Amino acid sequence: MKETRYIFAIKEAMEEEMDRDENVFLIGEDVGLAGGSFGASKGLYEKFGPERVVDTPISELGFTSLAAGAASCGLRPIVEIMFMDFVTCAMDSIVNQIAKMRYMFGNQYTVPVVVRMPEGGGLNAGPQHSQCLEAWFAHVPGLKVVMAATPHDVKGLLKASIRDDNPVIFIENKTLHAMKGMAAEADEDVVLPLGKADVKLQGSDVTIVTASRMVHESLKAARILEQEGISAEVVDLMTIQPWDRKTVFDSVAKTHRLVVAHEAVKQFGFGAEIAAAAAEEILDELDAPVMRVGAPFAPASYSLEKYYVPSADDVVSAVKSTLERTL
Amino acid sequence: MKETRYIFAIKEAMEEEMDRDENVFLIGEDVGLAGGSFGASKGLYEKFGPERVVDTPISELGFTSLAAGAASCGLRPIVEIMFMDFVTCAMDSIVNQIAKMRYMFGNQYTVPVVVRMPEGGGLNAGPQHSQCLEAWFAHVPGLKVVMAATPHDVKGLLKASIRDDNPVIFIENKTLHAMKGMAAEADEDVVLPLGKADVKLQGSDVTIVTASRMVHESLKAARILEQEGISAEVVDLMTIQPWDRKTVFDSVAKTHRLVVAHEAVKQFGFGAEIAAAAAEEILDELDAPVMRVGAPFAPASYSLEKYYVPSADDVVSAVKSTLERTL
Amino acid sequence: MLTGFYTMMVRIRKVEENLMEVFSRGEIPGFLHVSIGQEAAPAAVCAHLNANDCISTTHRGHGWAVAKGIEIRRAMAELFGKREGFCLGRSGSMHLADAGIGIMGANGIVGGGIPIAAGAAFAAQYKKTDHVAVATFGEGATGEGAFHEAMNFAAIRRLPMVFVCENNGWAEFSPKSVHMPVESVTSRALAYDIPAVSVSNKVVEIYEAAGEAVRRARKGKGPSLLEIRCDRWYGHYVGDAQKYRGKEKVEEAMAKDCIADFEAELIKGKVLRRKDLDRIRAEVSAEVEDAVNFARQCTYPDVSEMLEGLYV
Amino acid sequence: MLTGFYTMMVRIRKVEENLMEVFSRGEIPGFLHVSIGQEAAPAAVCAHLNANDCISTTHRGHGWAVAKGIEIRRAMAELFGKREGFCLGRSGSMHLADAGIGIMGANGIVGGGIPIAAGAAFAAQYKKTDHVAVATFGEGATGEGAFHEAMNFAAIRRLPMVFVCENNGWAEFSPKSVHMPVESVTSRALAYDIPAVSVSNKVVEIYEAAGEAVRRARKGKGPSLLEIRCDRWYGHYVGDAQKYRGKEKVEEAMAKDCIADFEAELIKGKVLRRKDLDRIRAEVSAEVEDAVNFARQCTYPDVSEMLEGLYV
Ligand SMILES: Cc1ncc(C[n+]2csc(CCOP(=O)(O)OP(=O)(O)O)c2C)c(N)n1
Ligand SMILES: Cc1ncc(C[n+]2csc(CCOP(=O)(O)OP(=O)(O)O)c2C)c(N)n1
Ligand SMILES: [Mg+2]
Ligand SMILES: [Mg+2]
Repeated sequence: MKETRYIFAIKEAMEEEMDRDENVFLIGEDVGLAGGSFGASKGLYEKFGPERVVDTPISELGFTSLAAGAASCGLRPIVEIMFMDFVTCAMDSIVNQIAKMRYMFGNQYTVPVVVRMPEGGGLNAGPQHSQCLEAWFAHVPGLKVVMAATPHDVKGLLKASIRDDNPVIFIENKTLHAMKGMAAEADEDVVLPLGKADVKLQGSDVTIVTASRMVHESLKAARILEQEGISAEVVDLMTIQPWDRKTVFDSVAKTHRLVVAHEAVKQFGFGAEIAAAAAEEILDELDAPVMRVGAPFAPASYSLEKYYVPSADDVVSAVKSTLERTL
Repeated sequence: MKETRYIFAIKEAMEEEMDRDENVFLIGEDVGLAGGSFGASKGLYEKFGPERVVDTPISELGFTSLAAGAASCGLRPIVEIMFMDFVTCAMDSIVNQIAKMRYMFGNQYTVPVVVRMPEGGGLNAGPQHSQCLEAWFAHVPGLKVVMAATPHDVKGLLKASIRDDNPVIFIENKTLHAMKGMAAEADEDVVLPLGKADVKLQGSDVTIVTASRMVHESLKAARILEQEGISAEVVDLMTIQPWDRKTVFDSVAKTHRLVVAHEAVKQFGFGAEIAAAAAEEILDELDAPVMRVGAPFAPASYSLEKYYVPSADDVVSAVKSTLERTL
Repeated sequence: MLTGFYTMMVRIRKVEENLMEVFSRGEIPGFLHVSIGQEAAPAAVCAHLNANDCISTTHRGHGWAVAKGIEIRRAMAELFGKREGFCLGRSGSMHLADAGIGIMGANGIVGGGIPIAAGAAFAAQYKKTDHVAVATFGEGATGEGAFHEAMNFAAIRRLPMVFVCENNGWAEFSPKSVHMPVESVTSRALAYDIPAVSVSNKVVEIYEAAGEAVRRARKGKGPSLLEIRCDRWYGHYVGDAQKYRGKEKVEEAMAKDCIADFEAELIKGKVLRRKDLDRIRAEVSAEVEDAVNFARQCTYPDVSEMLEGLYV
Repeated sequence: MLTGFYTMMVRIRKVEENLMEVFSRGEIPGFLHVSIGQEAAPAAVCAHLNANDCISTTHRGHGWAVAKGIEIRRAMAELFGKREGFCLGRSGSMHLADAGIGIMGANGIVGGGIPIAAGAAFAAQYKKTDHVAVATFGEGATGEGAFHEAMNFAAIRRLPMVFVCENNGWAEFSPKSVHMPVESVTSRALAYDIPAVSVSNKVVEIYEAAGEAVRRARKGKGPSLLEIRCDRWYGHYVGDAQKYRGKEKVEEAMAKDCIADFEAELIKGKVLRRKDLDRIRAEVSAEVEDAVNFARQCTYPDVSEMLEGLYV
């Protein structure tokens, strides 16, 4: 283990996997010479050359489908979509092609594409550069959807995603890019399992299910709540599709209260699925309403961003509200 | 009132609104000379000419954004996307442009675009021609999402959508196109309110919240359940975004049991939001787990379609399961 | 080789004639788009390809799958929705694929397959093989952004591929003039500096032009575009009465038959005799009927197989 | 007219120089893309437009908004994120818009605004007015399907519009060669049979070419494409050190200054004297500084306004 940053951990994961398997390559806008818009591939072009670190014209649909074709011929593409908002241009590729190629063609193909993209606010980049759209992908059979909260996790999860034979939507968070933390060294080769949640903090009064940046806000909330004698358990889903029902349900069986927190707009976000599954499968365990934390139902705002993106305070309120409303 | 078919009711709604307001026009692939792939615009080209019934090249992104531009200049476009699956090509237009233009430009514009598209199975058209993706749009602030179950409703809701100054995603269902039923005449000018659910059947033991084709399966299920002494209330949401919390919650306050049924894949579908809202806002009213009915987590199948799309039997099972599991 | 062309064209025609028949009888469900009248292009182009070369095709792709060498029995089983089909009966006509011989799959999304073929070409270049990829599509598909983005990338990276456009003058129910401001798809290629030729629906002419393009790709000289000017005899799908087109235009199209024309040439050139042609047609008929019977006897997948293999 | 060009170019430059300064001081957040070195195109093209004509612009769109006549005070307020801004402070630099004078909005999605401008042109045609629409974009944007689909539709329907591409040789951090297999964007227009010309970064030359294109559109003769070969002085956004580009190339670009060149011409041609230029620059400076001060004094929106007007 060593200290690094989230963005370097992404680079290391890609580099280690490219070292390990010559079929792994990276493709996207400005990933090559420039080392990526957020610097995720800095140095990879110099090391692996233009064949394996592929700069593209501005054409998200085209290069994502190209990756699908390359994957079905045995390569293992990592596609970078510069901002998650731009994935709207590649939805046909991801949803009608990548997600379906294996199943639709009778399992003849494996399509090991990883589509990386950073989501969320934090840069005051406004309505078309701040969205969190993971719930869309989680609704599409054939895809896996991964979200990483720390340097350690992003490295281990990205390595796992690259090695996975299924298509993976790999969601980073722009505010986390600069985050410092420990991550595994190359020779440790830590590969985290997809579909497995991580209990980031043990607690007994309420379960906070969350992912990505909101893991940190939830942990901050837990510290605030602790002052008031409330013990929160923080479950980082890490994979949204398929999500780890056992870890979540076990936690709720212990705390009997559930809050789901994400940065995406609250309505129809992934919190809805977690809450609905709880209402369907473990209703008897719930002693209080399931509260959800998410962004307000509006596009992201340039100058009101700090009020727009959900924070620890919002998590605290949700927890208190579920406690107050205990049945 | 007169008897008609769902597909004719769509045509009538468009025709009446085009008669009423010369700024209304229709644009899409083969909507003109050919009268629409499913015949929704038969006769409109002859009546209104190629300026107002606009055949396009195959370019969903291009013509949907074109409609956005036209709308912000005072026109009222109706866009036809031939199959809902193809809307994947126009997501940028709908999500980053149409949904945001008003808000993002400081309310300077109104963007009254209606994007019509038929969803669902029933034609054995396979994985890329059968999807139900309404949950995506319901997650996007700025859009309204409407789903119509009967000839009467499709006419009244489409007229309302065309007159609404907000962008509306208007979802039809391919199996309903041929459905016969009563609908209003032109001079009755029935315009149904958006955002208002319709209780299609009164009942006391369980509330089935549903929309589009599944309204009919739910009604069928209610008849089967009646035989066994179970009284189901069927609530047709009609508008998914914004959905009618009052009607749904009032019904659950009466029945204390909730089932949500849609044709889309169950996981992360609109049922999740309804169930989550119930678990958040009216948990104390719930006497039993909230069950959801939706398609299995797989792409639509060509030859197994009849098992793939959810049916009345699935609704019956869900209702029974919620009753059996009463707390 | 000429006999090979002829046999292949007849095979494609027979497969689709049989499909139309069983479809009309309700034996197969869904949508069926036949390419009758357009058999020359797949027969000619695929003659340059081997099992390592990839093709992506469209909703109107039976001919390409057959010409690329798909096993007709299992293709037929797929169209019947049977588990013995190449896609386990899950996908039918619009998604025929055989990974073993580079049939990357028909695509129900217009233009969808074009960048996917570019991906195969990219993989060939990446692995430093001499394999090539062929994207097939109609002139209507050239309206989609996917076509543009794939052409642009292929030109920039000099991908080993051939863009093959069957310009049959119609996209669903509307004529070319609704879709293109230019007469020929070759004009589209100017935007990317990709060499392009347009040929008539004659198998030998197509063969020669395709040979040039495939050789160019194999040598690492980059992509080409090949337009085949052809006619769609039947409607967009089987059951489409083509009212929008007019009886005369349909008859005009049907008067042009790449198979009949080629027969006449073969006889005139003394390559084959009338009775050779008859024999070939009979053999192919038997082969295709066998496939239909095979498909009939296959079994439907079971509902328990619904989720099988969705994830690896 | 020449004085008008000069004043406008200086106004654009001053606005952006001020923006760079306040941005560097942290007074405005987010991303800032300036178009310094590219002032000639908006000044020249917009001289042909009136308030009924629409333009769609890009992330690098300040110059176009200014040239189209945006009120600089309220534009500045928007960039400062204040509620007095055109977008109520919600959107900032990447989304400047003024519906009242046909500034349909800058777009954060590359290529996104091109079909939107086509929609404005469609509306003009639909309403039988003689208004025109102008889509502005960079050469990088021509890689997107949106560009292709809009060009195709505009050509087919002969929409009254002009496609204006500022080819500054860079798209973010990569050179033109990564994005285009052709030298000039005019080659792209061949795919649609749209007339296209490429001009240098001289304001009068651009003005003449644009006049031709705008007149053509107004007369109902259809769309044209105009490429302006220009240079981006600074990085992709303010703060980009342009390491990928090399100091020499940057200096080379900065040596070419459409404003300085025009000044020299004006003086040589005895249109304006040195002191006239000085006076204009001083006036414009005062105007822009006033706008900055105005923006500083404006108020931030309140969180209670977050959902206001999302739906009508
Ligand atoms: C993205 C998308 N849009 C629309 C359709 C509907 N559609 C299917 S085939 C077709 C026409 C295709 O025309 P062309 O490319 O010329 O091929 P042809 O049918 O003539 O072989 C259309 C519009 C589709 N399948 N996918
Ligand atoms: C759909 C989309 N993809 C990528 C980006 C990121 N991006 C912003 S500007 C830009 C380069 C644009 O280059 P060009 O069109 O030449 O305009 P210029 O910046 O040179 O003015 C890119 C890739 C984006 N905003 N939208
Ligand atoms: Mg065609
Ligand atoms: Mg540029």
